[in-house]
Amino acid sequence: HLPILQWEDKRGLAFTKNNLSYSSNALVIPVSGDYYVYAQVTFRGPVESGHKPSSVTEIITKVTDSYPEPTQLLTGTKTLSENGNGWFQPIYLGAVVSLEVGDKLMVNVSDIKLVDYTKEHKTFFGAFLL
Amino acid sequence: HLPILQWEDKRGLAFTKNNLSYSSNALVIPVSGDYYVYAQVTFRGPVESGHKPSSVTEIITKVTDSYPEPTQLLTGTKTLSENGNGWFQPIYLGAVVSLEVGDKLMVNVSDIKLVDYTKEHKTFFGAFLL
Amino acid sequence: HLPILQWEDKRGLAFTKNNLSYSSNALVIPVSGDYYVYAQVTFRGPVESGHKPSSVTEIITKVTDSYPEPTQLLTGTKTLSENGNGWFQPIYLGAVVSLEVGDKLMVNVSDIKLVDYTKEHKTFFGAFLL
Amino acid sequence: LRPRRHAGRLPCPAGMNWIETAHQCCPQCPAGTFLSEPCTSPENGSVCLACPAGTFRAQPNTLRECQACYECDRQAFQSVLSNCSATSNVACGCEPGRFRVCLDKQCSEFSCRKCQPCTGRLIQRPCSEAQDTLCDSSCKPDFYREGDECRPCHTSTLDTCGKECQEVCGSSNNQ
Repeated sequence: HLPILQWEDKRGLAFTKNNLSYSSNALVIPVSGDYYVYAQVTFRGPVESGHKPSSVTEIITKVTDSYPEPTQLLTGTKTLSENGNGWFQPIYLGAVVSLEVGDKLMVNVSDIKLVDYTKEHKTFFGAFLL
Repeated sequence: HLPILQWEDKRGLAFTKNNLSYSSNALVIPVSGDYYVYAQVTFRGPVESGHKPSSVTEIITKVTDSYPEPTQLLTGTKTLSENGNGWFQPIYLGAVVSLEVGDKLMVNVSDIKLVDYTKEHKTFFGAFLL
Repeated sequence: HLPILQWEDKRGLAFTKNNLSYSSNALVIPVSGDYYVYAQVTFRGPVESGHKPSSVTEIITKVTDSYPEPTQLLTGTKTLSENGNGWFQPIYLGAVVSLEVGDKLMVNVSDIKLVDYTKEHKTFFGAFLL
Repeated sequence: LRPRRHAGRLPCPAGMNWIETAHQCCPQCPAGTFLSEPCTSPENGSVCLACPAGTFRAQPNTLRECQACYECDRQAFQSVLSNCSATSNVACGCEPGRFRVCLDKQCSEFSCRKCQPCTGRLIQRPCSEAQDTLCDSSCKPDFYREGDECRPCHTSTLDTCGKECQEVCGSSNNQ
């Protein structure tokens, strides 16, 4: 599986409420229903000279006790055409998905070294019940 | 007019509820109000060698009995700078729009051959009443 | 500070309601709570000027009486690799933020001359209370 | 007998649209206006107001607002061919001396590039809104080819006047 991002859930702009909790890198769904789930990851490079990825990918994934494998809910894949010196590429994803109580939501990325985690307003993840 | 995308509305992650129905490639608005409308289209190429588009466009359009022409609600246009071998370009759009009962929402694209329809989590379309 | 965009709030698709008002280039929050805030800016390249920007940036900012400096809520930064001058680059941002009554939301951009203001469905800004 | 009020929509006669809030057919508002208040009965009229400045409706309608006019892109050297009116959107073209470079087949987005001057050549087809000047492939009299440019003979000097220049300018000098 692709690496899973870890998130700050209390400090700065981050918060959780209405029993939507965060644990082991996942948002945990407190009540079954339809949720608008979203995430933005800002990728940036090059991290090491010479290593220029051809693309970056962000996936919002669901893990549930009722099925042994994760389910990919939303995916953003972008090829990179920047020619090597400093590049930035944000990918935003958002949609309504039906979730069950106890479902866990995570964000996977193609390469964790390329994620810009330096500023909370550039990479973020959330969900709200409709 | 630009080609209109067709959607799956029942299988997999797709669903409709609260009388928001899907017919003839359009979401049909059951009750007047403000809706958050969103869509992501993942474009990918090259489809035929040599034919490299200079840009891709996604438009969420409204058709209504109250007016003979479609109204463009949201538009995402991106020029392509990838140099020709395999490329991917997601475009996400989302905003609140005021809609009347009976209005129809559709997604138009600049070139239907470039749309990645292979995975439901890469290209999706939806709306919810605020 | 980066330039602040001005918006149309009444004509065409634009509207404000539920006391969410627009004044001096900002959405003014009428009641404290969690809001989904979003904006898309379509940037497009100047035709001939030699000055080719290396990147474009869009920031949704909060200004509040309780703190003298603006707070950056959401940021989208994209480097440009298009070589021609007729390029287009949309940046969409959206997330839930906790806001207080009287808070003001604005959209800043790296270069106002690069913003495509010609069609209301290409560049837009909004918020709704959860 | 009184016809039961249909819960659903009725097909409306020409020139009228079904209005859900009024639950009946109402006359359409003419182009250039929008529906402010629906009719109270099909016989009397809808209340239609003129589109505010900066908006338009090109067709008869029963919409609650007019569409916002587009704007021509000054940064892309576009010019206004016809202003937005209550019944038509703005039409944009290119400033004089420029032609359209379309972004896509529909040309809904375009920028305006400078026409090429055809220095030292005859013009096969003048520059127009739709396409660049088409220059003649050969140089004009008294011009010689250097690379893919045409240079005037009078600017040539003995040491810059290569073979091509000699052939063209040399003969004209001897006459």
